Amino acid sequence: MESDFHSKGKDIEVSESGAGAHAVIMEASPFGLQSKKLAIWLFIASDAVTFGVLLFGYSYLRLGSLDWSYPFKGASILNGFIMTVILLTSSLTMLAAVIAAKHDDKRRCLRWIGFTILLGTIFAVLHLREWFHMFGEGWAIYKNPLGGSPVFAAGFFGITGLHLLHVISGVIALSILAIRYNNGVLDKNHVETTSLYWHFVDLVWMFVFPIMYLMNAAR
Amino acid sequence: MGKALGVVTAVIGLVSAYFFVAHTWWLPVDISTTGPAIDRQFNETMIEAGILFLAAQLLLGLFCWQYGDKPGRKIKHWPGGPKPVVAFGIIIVGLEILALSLFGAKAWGAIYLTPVASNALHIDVQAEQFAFFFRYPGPDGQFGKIHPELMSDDNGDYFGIDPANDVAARDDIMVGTLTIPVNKPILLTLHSKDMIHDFYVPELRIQQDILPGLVIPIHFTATKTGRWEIVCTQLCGLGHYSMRAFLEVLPQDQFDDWLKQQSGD
Amino acid sequence: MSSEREPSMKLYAGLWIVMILIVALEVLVTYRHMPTDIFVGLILILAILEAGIGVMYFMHMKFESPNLAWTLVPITIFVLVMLDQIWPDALRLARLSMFR
Amino acid sequence: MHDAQPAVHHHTAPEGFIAKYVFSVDHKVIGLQYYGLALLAVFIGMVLSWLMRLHLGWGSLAIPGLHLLSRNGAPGNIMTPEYYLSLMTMHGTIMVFFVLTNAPLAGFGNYFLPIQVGAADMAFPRMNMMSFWVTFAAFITLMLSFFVGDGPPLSGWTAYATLSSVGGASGPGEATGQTFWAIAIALFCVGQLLGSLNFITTTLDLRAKGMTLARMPLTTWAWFITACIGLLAFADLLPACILLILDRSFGTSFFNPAGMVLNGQVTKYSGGSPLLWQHLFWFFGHPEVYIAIIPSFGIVSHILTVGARKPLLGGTRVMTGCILAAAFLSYMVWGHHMFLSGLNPFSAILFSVPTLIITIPFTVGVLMLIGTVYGAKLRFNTATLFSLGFISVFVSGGISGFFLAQPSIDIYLHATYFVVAHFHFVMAVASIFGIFAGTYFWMPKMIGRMMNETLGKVHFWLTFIGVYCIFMPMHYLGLAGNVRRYAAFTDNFLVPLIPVHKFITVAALATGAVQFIFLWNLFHTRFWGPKAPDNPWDATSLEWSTTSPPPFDNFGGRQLVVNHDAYQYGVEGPKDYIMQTDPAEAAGD
Repeated sequence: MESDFHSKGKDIEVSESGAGAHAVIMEASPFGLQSKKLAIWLFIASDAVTFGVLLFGYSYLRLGSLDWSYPFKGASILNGFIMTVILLTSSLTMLAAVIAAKHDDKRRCLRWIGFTILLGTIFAVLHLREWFHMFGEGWAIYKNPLGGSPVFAAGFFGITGLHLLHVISGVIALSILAIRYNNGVLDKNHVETTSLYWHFVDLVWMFVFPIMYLMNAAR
Repeated sequence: MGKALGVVTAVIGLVSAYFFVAHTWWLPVDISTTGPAIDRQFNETMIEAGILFLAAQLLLGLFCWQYGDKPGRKIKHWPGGPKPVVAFGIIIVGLEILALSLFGAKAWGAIYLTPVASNALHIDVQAEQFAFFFRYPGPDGQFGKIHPELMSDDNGDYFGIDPANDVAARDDIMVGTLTIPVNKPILLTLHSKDMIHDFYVPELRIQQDILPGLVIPIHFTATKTGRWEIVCTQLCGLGHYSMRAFLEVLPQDQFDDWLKQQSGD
Repeated sequence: MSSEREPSMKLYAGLWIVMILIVALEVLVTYRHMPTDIFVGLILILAILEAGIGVMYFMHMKFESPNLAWTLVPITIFVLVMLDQIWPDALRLARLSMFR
Repeated sequence: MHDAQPAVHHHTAPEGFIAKYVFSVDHKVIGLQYYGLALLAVFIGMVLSWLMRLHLGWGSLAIPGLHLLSRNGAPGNIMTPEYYLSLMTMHGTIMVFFVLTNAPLAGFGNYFLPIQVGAADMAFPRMNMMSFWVTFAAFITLMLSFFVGDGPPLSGWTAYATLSSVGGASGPGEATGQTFWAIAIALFCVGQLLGSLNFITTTLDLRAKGMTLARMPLTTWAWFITACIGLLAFADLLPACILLILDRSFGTSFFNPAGMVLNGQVTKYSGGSPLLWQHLFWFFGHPEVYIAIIPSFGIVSHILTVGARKPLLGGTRVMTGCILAAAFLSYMVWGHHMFLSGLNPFSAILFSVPTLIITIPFTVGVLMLIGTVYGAKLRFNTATLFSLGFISVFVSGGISGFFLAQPSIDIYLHATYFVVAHFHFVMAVASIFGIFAGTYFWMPKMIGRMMNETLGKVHFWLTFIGVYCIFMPMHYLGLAGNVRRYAAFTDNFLVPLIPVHKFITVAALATGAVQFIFLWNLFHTRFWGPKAPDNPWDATSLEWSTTSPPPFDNFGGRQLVVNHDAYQYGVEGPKDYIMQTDPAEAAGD
């Protein structure tokens, strides 16, 4: 978001810009991160709490419910597994993009970002397909066709929905990044910070998949 | 200015304390077996907290009085520096906390962590916007099952029991006043029809939220006969302030008559 | 920054395979019939392990200043651990339910 | 994004009214905007409390124009119970969120945190602007609920399910008003999260040379720690609000159990629990209390040293330690709001112990403040008076915590006026005193004109005595078992207490009226006040080493080097203090 004039957290000369620019000496940042990277980390921490709270609340109700239903057949689990693999792979391609950016290899970086966007989109599509399949079976955010507690439906669509929202906004962010990085508005550091967000989306799924899918598998 | 602030602070402290000491407004009479422990706990806390309160206010007042900005006077630092003060704070408050939480836990446990006596009289309580209803098992000692879909205030089936098909429900007694015998352990099972309500009898030193979907047990023993108010203390809608019932504590024999007469008609 | 100590693509690929294997293991565990508590514990441990790899390597936390790891992670975990105090209540929910 | 330059880059103020004062990225303007918003909110909230008090004192009193405020209605301008409850809800929500969180943290914090660390602006000026406008949108949304459907919600600022989660069936105001409430609070969370990100990053990354963490003023420390609390606390309320909206608008049942009967038929809800909302809400709610009080604590300790002309007893280290300890403990104790809510009795004890432990850091903190007053050369200007008043009210409020922290005593006092007295003293009044102190202390810097001390002192004395007249009697009401959130007192054991309520009402009206002196003082100062010198209070921290008001980049492009901590008072020499920017040899430091 901001240019990284105090990126190394030690004394830095700020280039001429605006009126009366001058040498600015800053106190070292205890983290030695650029501000925007630190901000992304802080955002990730708070977003982690947000998802944590949702998962806790869902588990709270599940622990307290007497009529829980285990809806997921093998097909859904397989689908979920594939989605997980895709998301993991997208993280890998994103890493490749970051490394390419570090070596200022714009073309390779953009190619890898492209792959990441593609994988993210596939994930979203698979996810929505799963959803509409469930809608077809009579599921809705407020109702459970199996007659068990509707809290499962609410939790599933609520939490995966919020995650899907993160994925989609991530895809959009990556697209903007690609364009702006291409015409030189954004630099390699933006690639890195955006990758942090993307990995976090992946990270959340690592908990959503076992808690939302595996723990509800029809065994 | 400083002297004025000193005086005002001290006066405020003393006046506030006076009304606590003089018991101008105080807890009502206690009519339960678990109440005395709570009252003792309350009084102990009041003494300890009161001392801290007065000490702080008076000290602050004194310092404000003394240490105005007089030309030529040098500032004085606290003798011994911060360490003793920190230690003092930690130790004094720490000890107080230790004492309070130990005894407090005992008083709390006496109500919530002790099993109910086997001979306790079991009464079922239903709260709704904006009234309490009480149900006695009747001669068979069995409560009828609750069917939410049958609940209706029009035909007086506040608990949604089904006398037609449910034998246990036929002799259930449903009333709007909680009538109990004195000196007999009482077990209440609280449940709500719609909102969160609360069962509060100041004289019993009993307060417990009533949640929809849950059956919350609470037990007590009344030690004085008389008529007291049961009020709702959990915001439950526009009629919250008017939601109340009465607690009628009778001698055992009168209670038996009352019960007989209730199951009669 | 940390670019000098940047791990190679090879390492990433290796970790990527490891993480996929962990997920596969989770799925496998799901269909082994075992007591629920063990199942839940196991699957959560695996998830946390996987997330740990993600944070430490994919998100480079291992290669940033240790201050970051030693402030952000403990505080976040602290908050979530504190939230664990809702469980005794959740168990009560089932025990006192109107419809049991 | 790309053109949002880091703080030190832009030295040219933006042109045009809009860019300067409305959608400004300048942290000083944003700080003033937050302060103004809080000021507006606090007077709205105060008027609401007046109406409530009037109704409690004289139930059948007709108040002209009452019907305008809410569709819940006031036939013949006489307040109905649901109207009372909706006023109570709005009063609580406005005060807690838009005053106690906005003014001391977002208002003063935005204005002075960057200056006190020697930065030219926040780390992310754009984000800063966004956080204000999101908060503003939240405020508008909340205000709209006065005018929608059947008026504002009546479920209190805690919006307990199931009253809040089943929609219109549970009572007037719960149809649309509650939804607006939930959306407003969700928006507010977003705004605060953005703000917290900014505060933390700025504090860590934009400190001038020599401004080590140890040398930061206590205000900066307080804002920084509060931002850390907020970052994780609001991240908890946000999903809670989302779940509430899902329950209300999409028929889910996170907070609604099975077998509820509304209007004679069984609801379709199943599987939820109203306790979940209480858990989620209070898990945010208790940290929120500290978000409200800790900034004021920092402000007061900062101002008191200036007024006392001597360093804080124990210095920055002890006070910061206390605040940090409280910050951590604030996440461990939320259950003490729920002792009687059907919580597991064992966890009640589990929660009560850390709750009692919290009194330790705060006691130490207060002792440090009192110890600072000892042997001081107190300059009794209004700011100092309010700081001293803060100590008094904070003690009065904190002491009653000893009672409420114990489940056994809480059985009797829970949901009585004792609780109302407790949190009004310790959170509301104390925090407001901090805000007042900050206002009288910093206004010269913020608008470049000195406030009128005489009016200020009158304001202090009447307020100080007034708040005690309002809230001290509430303790006594609590002892007598007076239940809170009652629109009228009809129970036999409450009727005798009505005279006390009348007294409180009179006191509240008077104290409220006094606040208009403050408002006039502020207004008068803004336009006709005498020009303020750069450092009117002989204070040391960085904001006093620049002009009043500061230039667009805060220090006119000066290169700052900090050589001292912020509390070098009572030193030998021509002047009894050392500015943080004074040359190192000025003291043995």
